[in-house]
This record gives sequence, C-alpha cells and structure tokens, in this order.
Amino acid sequence: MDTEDLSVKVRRETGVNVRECYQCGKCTAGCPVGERMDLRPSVIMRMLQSGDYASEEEILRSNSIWLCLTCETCYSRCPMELDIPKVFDYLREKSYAEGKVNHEARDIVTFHKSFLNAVERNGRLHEMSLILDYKIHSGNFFQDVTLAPEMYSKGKLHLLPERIKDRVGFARLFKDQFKKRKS
Amino acid sequence: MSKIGVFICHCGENISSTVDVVRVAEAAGELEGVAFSTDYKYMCSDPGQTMIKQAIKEKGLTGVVVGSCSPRMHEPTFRKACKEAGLNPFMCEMANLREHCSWVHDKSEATTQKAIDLVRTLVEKVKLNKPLFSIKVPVTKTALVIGGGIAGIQASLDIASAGHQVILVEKDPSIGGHMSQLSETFPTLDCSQCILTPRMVEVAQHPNIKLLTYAELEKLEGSIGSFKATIRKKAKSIDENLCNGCGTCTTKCPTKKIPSEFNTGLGMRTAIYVPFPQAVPNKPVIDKENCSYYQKGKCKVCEKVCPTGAIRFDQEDELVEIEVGAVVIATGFDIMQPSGFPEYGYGKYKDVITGLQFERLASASGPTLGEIRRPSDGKIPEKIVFVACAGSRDPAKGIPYCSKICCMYTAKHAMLYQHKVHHGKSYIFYMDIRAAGKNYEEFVRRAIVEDEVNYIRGRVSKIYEENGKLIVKGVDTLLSAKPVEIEADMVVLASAAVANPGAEELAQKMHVSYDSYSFFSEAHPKLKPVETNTAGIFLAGACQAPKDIPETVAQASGAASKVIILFSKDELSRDPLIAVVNRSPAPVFSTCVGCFLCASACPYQAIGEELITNRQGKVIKKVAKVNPGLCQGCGTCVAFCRSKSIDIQGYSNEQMCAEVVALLNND
Amino acid sequence: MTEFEPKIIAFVCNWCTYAGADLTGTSRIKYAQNVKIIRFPCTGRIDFMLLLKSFGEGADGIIVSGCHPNDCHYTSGNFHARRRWIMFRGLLDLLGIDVRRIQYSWVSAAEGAKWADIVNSTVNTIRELGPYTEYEKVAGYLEKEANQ
Amino acid sequence: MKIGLYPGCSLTGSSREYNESLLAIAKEAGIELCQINDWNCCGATAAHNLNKELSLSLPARNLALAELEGMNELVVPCAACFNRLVMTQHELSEKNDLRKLISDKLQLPLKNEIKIYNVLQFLEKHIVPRLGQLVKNPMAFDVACYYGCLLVRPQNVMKSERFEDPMTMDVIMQKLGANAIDWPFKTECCGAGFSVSKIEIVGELSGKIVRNAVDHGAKAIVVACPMCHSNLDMRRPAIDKYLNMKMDIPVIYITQAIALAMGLTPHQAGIQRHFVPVNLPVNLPVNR
Repeated sequence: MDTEDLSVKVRRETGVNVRECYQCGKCTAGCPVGERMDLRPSVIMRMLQSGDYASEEEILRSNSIWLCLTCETCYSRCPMELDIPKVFDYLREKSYAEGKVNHEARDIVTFHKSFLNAVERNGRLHEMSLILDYKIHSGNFFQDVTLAPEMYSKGKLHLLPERIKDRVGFARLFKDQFKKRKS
Repeated sequence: MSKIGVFICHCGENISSTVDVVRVAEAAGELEGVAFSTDYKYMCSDPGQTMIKQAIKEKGLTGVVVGSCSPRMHEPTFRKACKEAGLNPFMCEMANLREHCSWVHDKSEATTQKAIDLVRTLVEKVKLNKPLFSIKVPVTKTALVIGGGIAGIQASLDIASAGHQVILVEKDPSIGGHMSQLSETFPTLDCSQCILTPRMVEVAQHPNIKLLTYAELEKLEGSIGSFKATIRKKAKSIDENLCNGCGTCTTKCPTKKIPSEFNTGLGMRTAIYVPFPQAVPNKPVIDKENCSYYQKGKCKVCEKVCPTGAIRFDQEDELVEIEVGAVVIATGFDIMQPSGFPEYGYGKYKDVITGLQFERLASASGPTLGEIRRPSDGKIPEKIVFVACAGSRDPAKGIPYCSKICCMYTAKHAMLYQHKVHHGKSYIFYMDIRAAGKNYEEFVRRAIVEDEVNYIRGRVSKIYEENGKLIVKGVDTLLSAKPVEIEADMVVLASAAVANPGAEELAQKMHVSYDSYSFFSEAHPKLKPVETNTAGIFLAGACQAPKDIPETVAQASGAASKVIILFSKDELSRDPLIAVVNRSPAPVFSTCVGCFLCASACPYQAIGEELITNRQGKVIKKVAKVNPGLCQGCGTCVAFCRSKSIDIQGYSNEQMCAEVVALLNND
Repeated sequence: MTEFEPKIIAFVCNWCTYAGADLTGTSRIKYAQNVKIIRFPCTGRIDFMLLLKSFGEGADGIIVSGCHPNDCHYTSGNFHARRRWIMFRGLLDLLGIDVRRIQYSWVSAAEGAKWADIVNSTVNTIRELGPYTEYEKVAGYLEKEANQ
Repeated sequence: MKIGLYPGCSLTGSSREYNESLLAIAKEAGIELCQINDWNCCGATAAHNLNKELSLSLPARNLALAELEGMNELVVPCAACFNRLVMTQHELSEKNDLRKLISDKLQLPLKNEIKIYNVLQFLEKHIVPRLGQLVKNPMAFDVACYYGCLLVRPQNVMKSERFEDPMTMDVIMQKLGANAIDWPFKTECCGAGFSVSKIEIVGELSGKIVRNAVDHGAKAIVVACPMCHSNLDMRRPAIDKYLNMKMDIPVIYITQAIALAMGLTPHQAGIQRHFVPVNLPVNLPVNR
C-alpha cells in the first residue's frame, strides 16, 4: 500500500511545503467559513505536518475541504505565503477520486458534479438543466421552487440550452478523465 | 637555502575526517626546501605549539607553514609561537585546510589533493617571505561615541570615568534615545526616565565628555589608534553659550501644531522646541522645515522674546574635525511602521497604535499624563487588544526575524493597562512567548495569573471598525483553532524593531560590515560580539540586533572596556604589511620613474615624493615614497605601478607569482 | 576517458570574500574542489599580470572576487579593480581569451552560500568551455623553434 | 476599436443584464466587443474542486480560440471566469510542459500571451477616459463598492496592490458623481459558489456585507461580479432571514451605474431583471 506521506504528495502536486507553516492561525482567523469547519485550515496544515495516516484519512473525509470557498483570504494574509487554497483543491480532488467525500458535503459535491455534467453536455452551462440535474441528484426537489419561475419571468433562464459547435473536440477534454474517476 | 617546517592539523576530526592528513604531511615533506613535516591532532593546543617551537629550534627552520583552520582564526596564535621560538613571526603562513577544504568537500582523493596543493602553495610563498617588523603607531586616547541613547550614554560614562576623553555625537537635539520615551521598564516596572535622566545629567556634567547634539558623522578616515572623524554640527539657529534654556521662545512660538517626534505624533510641539522637559542639553533648536520664518520669511517671534538674544537665524551647519583613537557605534534601532499590514488598519483607524505609542500614553510625561486614553476621543478603553509579532516573524510583509523585545513589552503594556484601568479587559494575541531573561518568565506569569491578562495563542487576521468599536478577528489555536472575535476600544500593534534608516550609509562611511537587515555585523558571532571587523570600531546596543535595556547596557560596558584596553597602551604595533618603493644602489637608486599614478590611486594619501640628491645636493631624481603611518596596505598602488617599482610587504608580486605557479603545477 | 576537471584559481580579498568563503565552510556548504583560493589584501591589489600568468601556467578559469561596491575595507580598492577590469576585458579579446573564463563578482563576509554558488557555476561554465589550451600550443611552438 | 469578449455562461443567463449594460456602454463609447467564436464554460468552481486538468483545459480552450481569431486583448466581465482564465494563464506560463500537454489535448496552438482584462481594468482603460463628455445623469448619492474575492485575490496573480482596500471601482463611481463610502467589507467573501448548494452560508456571509454597507449609509451596492450579484440580489430572502429584517438596498453592476449615468434608460441597463427593486435617489430617464 501507499506509504508516502500526504504532505509529500501535496508538495509534489502543489509546490506547497506544509513544514513552513508555524501555526499562527491567521488563515483560520480570516476564513469566512472557519466557524463552520470541523477541521480548520491551520489544523489541517498541522495534521499534514504530523504525517500520521489516521489524520490524513480524517482530512480527506472532512467537511472543511468542501466548505472552503477558495476566497483566497488565507493565502493573501499568510505570513509564509502558503497557497492553502491550492492545497485544498488537491485534497478535494483526492478525496473525491478516492470516494471519501464527507456526507455533509454531499450537496456541494452533487452541485459540482451536476455543473460539470451540464457543461459536458452542452459545452456551456445551461442553468435550467443544472438546477434540474442538481434537484434530481440532491433530492432537494422543493428548494427554490419559486426562484426558477421568477428567474424565467425576468428572462434569466432559457428553456433550451445553448450548445457549442465543436462538440467532438470539446468532448476530448472530458475523455478518460472525470468519467473514469467516477466509476 | 630555506628550511621550511610544515605542520598539518587534524583539528580533532574536522580536517582528518575528509582529508588524509598523514598523506598531506608526507607529500609536503617531499617538497624542495622542506626540512620537516608532521601532523598532529590539535596544532593550536599547547603541545601542538610546543611541537612547532621545538622544530624551529632543533631543525633551525627558516619558515613555517601550518595547515589547519582559517588564518582569520589562528594566524596570531601561530605567529606568536614562532616569535617565542626566535623566528620572525612574518615567516609563518597558514594553509586553510578547514574552512576552504575539509568543511566544503566530501572525503575523496580530490579533497586530499586540494589540501596538498594549498600547502605546497604556501610553502612556495613562505620561501619568499622576508622578516618584517611591526610598525608602532601612537594611540590618540579620545573615543568617539556615535548615538546618545542608553548604549551611547553607558559607553561614554564608562570610558570617561576611566580617565579618557569622550566625544559623544547625537543626531537629535537631546540625548536619551528610545529609552527616554518609555514609560515603565520590564521586569521591575521602575520608571524609565527616573533611572535614565540621572545618567543623562551625569553625561552633561562629566569633565571628560564633550557632548555634540544635533550632529552627525560626516566622514571617518585613518585606522585604529588614530582615526580622523569629521562631524557635521547641524545649525540649531541658537547661540548655545548665550541661551539659558528659560523656554520663553518655545512657549511663545506661534507654530504649535507640529506632531512631536518624541510623543510619536500623539502630542504636538512648536517650531523652536526642546524635545521633552528633561532634555539634555535643555536648550531649544529651530526646526527649519516647520519654522514660518525659514519657510515664509516672517515671524522672528522667538528672537523678539529671547531675553539673552541667543537666536541666530543666519547660523549654518559647521564641520568639525576631531582626532580619535577608537569609535563606539551606538546608533540604536527604529520601529517598523505597520502600514504594510492594511488588514490591521493602522493609519486608517486612530485607535490602532504601535507599542511605542502606547509607551507614550502610559508615560507620566506623555500627552495623557500617564492615563490610558484612546487617541480618537480620549475615552478610557474598556477592552484593549495587543497584537504580538505585528511585523516580526513575517517574511511575506514584515521581517523574518524575531524582534526579541516585543513579548516582554507587550506583557508589560497589558500589565500597566490593568493597573491603571482596573475594570478593563486586556487580550494578547501571540504565537510564542519568548521570555528568556532574568525574572522575565516570572513577569509574564504574573501578568497572566495575577493581572488576569488574557493570552490567546493565534494571530489576528483583520481589524475593522463597526459602530465605534474595533472588531478584531483572531483565532485561538489552542482550542482547535476556534475563531475569536473581540470588540475592542483600542488595539496596540507590537511593531517590529528594525535597523535605523541611515545604518547602511553610516556603515559604509566607517567601512564596517552590516547584515542583510542593515544591522551592524560583529566580528565573531560568539567570541567577538562587541568588535566589528574593522579594528578600533566597536558596537553597543540595538544597532547590532534588537536588544532590551539590560543587554544593551552590558554590551555598552563591554565596548567601553575594549576601548579602555586599547587606550591602556601608548602605542600600538601594526602589521607591517604595507607598500614600499624599491631602492637600488646608484646610479639607478630606484626603478620608480616618478609618474605618481600610485599617489593618485592611494585612498589614504599615503604616498608622497622623495628627492634624491647627489653629493653636491643637486636633485637628480624624484621618486615616490610611502608614509608607513598612513599606508593601510591595500596594495592598489602595486596594481597601478607600471614600472613595478612599488610592492606590498607580505603580498609582493614575487610571492603572489610563486603562489600562482605552485597552485597550478600539481602534476 | 575521464571527465575534464577544470583548474580554477580564485583571487579574493581578505576582508569580504575570504571571510565569506570561511563562512561557507562554517556553514558546511559543499562545493567543487576545482577552485583554489589565493588571498589578497584587496581586489585593488590584484595585478592583471597575475591573471595572464595564471593562464600561462595552465589555469582554465579564474575567479576574482571582493567586497561589494561601497563596502570596500579600503574605501575604494574594489572600484579601482572594477575600472581596470573593464579595460582588461578588451585586452582579453585581443589575446583571444574567452572573457567567460574570468568570473568577476562581489561576495561579502555574510554571503557564504553565494560563494558556493559562484564556485559551482564557474566550474560548470569552464566545463562547457573546455580546457584552455591556446597558450600551451604557443608554448609548444616556441619550444620547437628553440630546439631547431 | 475592436476588443475580444468572453461573456461566460452566467452573462447569457442569470446575469444577462450585466452583459446588456456592458455592451450598451461600450457602444456609447464607440468600442466594439466581439465574442470569442464557439467559446465554452470556464469550469468555474466545480472544475478546480473536482478535477485539476479540466480546471485548466476548459479555460485554455477559450484562450486558444481567442488567439485563433487574432485577438490580443480579451475582456472577461464575469469575475469568476476572469479568475479562472487568469489563473490558468498564470499556471500554464509557469509550467511549459503542462501548456504543451493541454495544447495537444485541445489540438489547438496555445501561445498563452493574450492580455486578459477584468471589467474594471477594461473600464479604466477604455471607458473612464471618455466618461467626461458621456456622463449626463450624475449618480449623486452614497454607494458601497463591493469587490468580493475574485477581482483582487490572489494578489500576486491578480497584480492588485491594494488587495485589502481596492479603489478602482470607487474611483469610477466618484467620476459618475457618486460618493463611494469607505467601508471594511469591500473584499469579504459573499458565499460565491454556494448560492445553490449552501444557501444558509450565502445568507450569512452576504448578510454581513449588506448590513455593513447599510450601516455605513450606502444607498446602493455596486458590484462587478455575477456571483456576488446573484448572492446579494437573488438570495435576498436568505439574507433577510439571517438578519431577520427586510433589507431593500439595491445591488447594481458597475456597468449599469455607468449606463444610467450616461443617460441610458433603466430598461437598456437591464434594471428590470433585478429581484430587489432598484430605487435610486436620483431621477432616472424614463423608458423610451
């Protein structure tokens, strides 16, 4: 089995050396969703430093990595200029690929999936189909029941999707990628 | 025929672990002109030195090469040993087998080969060495102390009390420095000015101390024992002899709204001013940038009201030249303005201030007479937040190093606040508490346990104003990084201690080296903490690195004692590694053609001309002549000389060539 | 065949670069053995005859290094050195010596790491340039002449 | 003058008024913005959350297409799209091998040298200099310019000096006669990509922003990002729920503000498409 520390992978994939973090916590202090996180940014950095397998699992199964909004506030204020959002991107991708997504983050991931499905289908995002797809997969059928009609009435929703012309070339981008990971 | 002795040192394992020292010794033994060669564990040790002395006596050595550490480390040691054995010390050279070989290469054939090359090179040089005799220079027993803070004051008093003359130069109108701005001092909480002002007065009254305030170093020439310093006395626009410091001018001056430097902008001063009541000397200066007479051409109120007619608008800067034997640099430090941290809102919100500003608020002589009142509306803050490391340990926007004093003064600030505002609540956001010092840790514990200061481990991310409160968004990393939000009335940023803006320029004027943060560099991090790499120039206080008061005073006394040791001799002997113009018998006398390119290149004006006359006293030749007193031995003249008539003792063309040849012909 | 090991000689000033190289040692930073140091009081002392001599004696490359501008222990030695170096460069072209064979640099007493970098980069440069043989050719030619 | 335009998905749908107002003011200023032919979605948050390669290849395709059409300046009004495109350009310029890999996958050449402007940079460069004669109807009231995250962070890529307290939008609004208030929430996050999946978070984060703007006396919030707009405007019920009070401060795009100042009708500016009714304390020209 894979014995390489997650921190080593992180460094290879993102160029961020978590050892540079000296736990000042400024990232967490400024994080808009810090309050709601089960593992706050600085804690995740600390756990990565520990190189302990259990902690690494905990990170990949955490809600936090999905709550991160990539607002980049942490990065812009970090005294060590550590690109935490980039690290989180990597952790999310890994967590998703290994099927370790936290159940509380289900809706978020479902939304992202629906989004990419919609894009894959038409090359552009068709908000109507996005919302429908999301409702089906998340099961939140009654969320925003009033919103969609109102959007439509304000001309913000099209019934039919716009589609790009070069569908073949575009499909290539998705080929042996994100579908394969899903299986 | 020269008889050279070669001594290879193992330096414990430092050299022998990567260099085959035995082979180096053997190889050296086979060199032409080498009469004796050996290796030993510690050449610098007593037995090691004895070994050298014996060899010199028994084998009648004419030269010695020690293959060990850097000559910057032990050259004096081994030259002394040779001298004691009756060999001229300048017949001893060192091959740097440690810093330049064993420590920078891995164990390999090539490394040993390099060591052999280095030894051979020095052997060839030493063959051409000539006995030299050190030059005597008289010591001018006057010290120049630059900077009138506590460091400069302490150094001056010590040197002066030992009976030597001191010239103390201070750029501001008064001595006292940062310490005079402080309220109480940790860890004893005794009032800073109460302990400082007596010293300041002592300086003013000491017969051996000449005080030059509002003055700066312009130029420094010469070398240890005999420096020549040029001091610029900035125009104070008053006649100090006439002024009796009555202070009428300062009260009457119409320009009253100038932010006071002493009160860190929290108070105002006039255009003609004395920085603070206890100033030494207690005589005003006119700040030309803000004086309406100098700016608009009218006013002269001070002149009208001055009872002794001491005002001199036409006064100009004055340059004074002084001879000194030693220099103590005590120029102190500066506070980094936290404006580089927009998230803290310093400069945007009046009630976000620096630690130094808090000192003024807490000081009995300060703008609030010691009451903690916030700058915006003068209210007493109910909740106060202190942010440690606001600039320190922050490579991104501040400085990477630790400013060392902040942990303690922040604890002190919180304590003072709690003592003055009993019902108030104080919070300190910190990363680590660095309280290594006598009674320091106890002091911090007291702040936490008895004065109930709330220490929160974590940094602050943002400070902003909302309905008259400063919202401080921080974190408690000890509670699984729980975000903390505090509605504060005032925030104090422990801004970093940095080098003075003028430090680099000053260092260059004096040819002492400085580090990447523009702090002055000591000659050795452990064994020469008060010396610089320029003989006769010493360091005291925070100009070298951030320091607290006890450390500063200790170092100042250290620097002073170094000066006193230097002044304990009437003359110094200097290395005779200086330039000489060759002489030869008549009719040539010298190959020098008298073009005096050398004189034009010499940075010390050490080269004059000599007239060679025949018996009738008729001048038949004009040649260059080096003044051994002035020559520092840089050798620039040698490289310039077209007829190769001038040369440096100890670094002669012949010797350098021999080194080149020896170094390159190793096969 | 074995790899070409360049012979490089370093003329450094006693106050900045020599001390800097000492710091490289105290910091245990490793560099190539090819470079060997000769100590001078100041770069201002360095006579360019010595540089030519070095090439004559079989050096493949040369490093000249002293204090940073303004930091010279002797006020202005390094400025003189720099000025003469600029003149000397022209001369090198005349002699057909590739200017890249001489690395001219400032290393202060605090720049141990920089010294290691300069040594290694110079060694690499000279490796690329290959051995300096022009002089030997001439020398060999002169010998023949003499023998006839 | 002809400049490339990457509208992005939301500008064709949920925030089409942004597109309409932008085109309208460009037209007024005599600038032609031409869409990249056959552009595709940039992948937004979803791609860089789930799939690094897609987060690069999707934006890269648009950059390549723009190059194909010989564009050297590209305007990207949507802050999110702008962020993705610039981040991609940055990453690919740093990693040449990755650029090749993506280019092969696209089967399109990719020099990756096109100059990408966000709406503020575009306005500064092309509209602001012309504003003088174009402003007919000054927006003389207090506004809170809200930048959000994507226009200023990460500052090293976005090249923003004042990332804690940006001023570009403020300056433009001043030029339109408005008083841009100084407030601390300019660059706080509004909840961005959670507008569908985590509405209560959006309610809280956007709520704080709206309240702070109102507390500082703003009569309108000016934005330059569709995500910020939909969160502050469309998600107002969630905001009101969080603050448990009714907030009626309107949220307008900077481009709409300019359009109205230029004397265009609210309808031309697409005001009618907002959820929160836009009542500005100035009389706007009646619909033609």
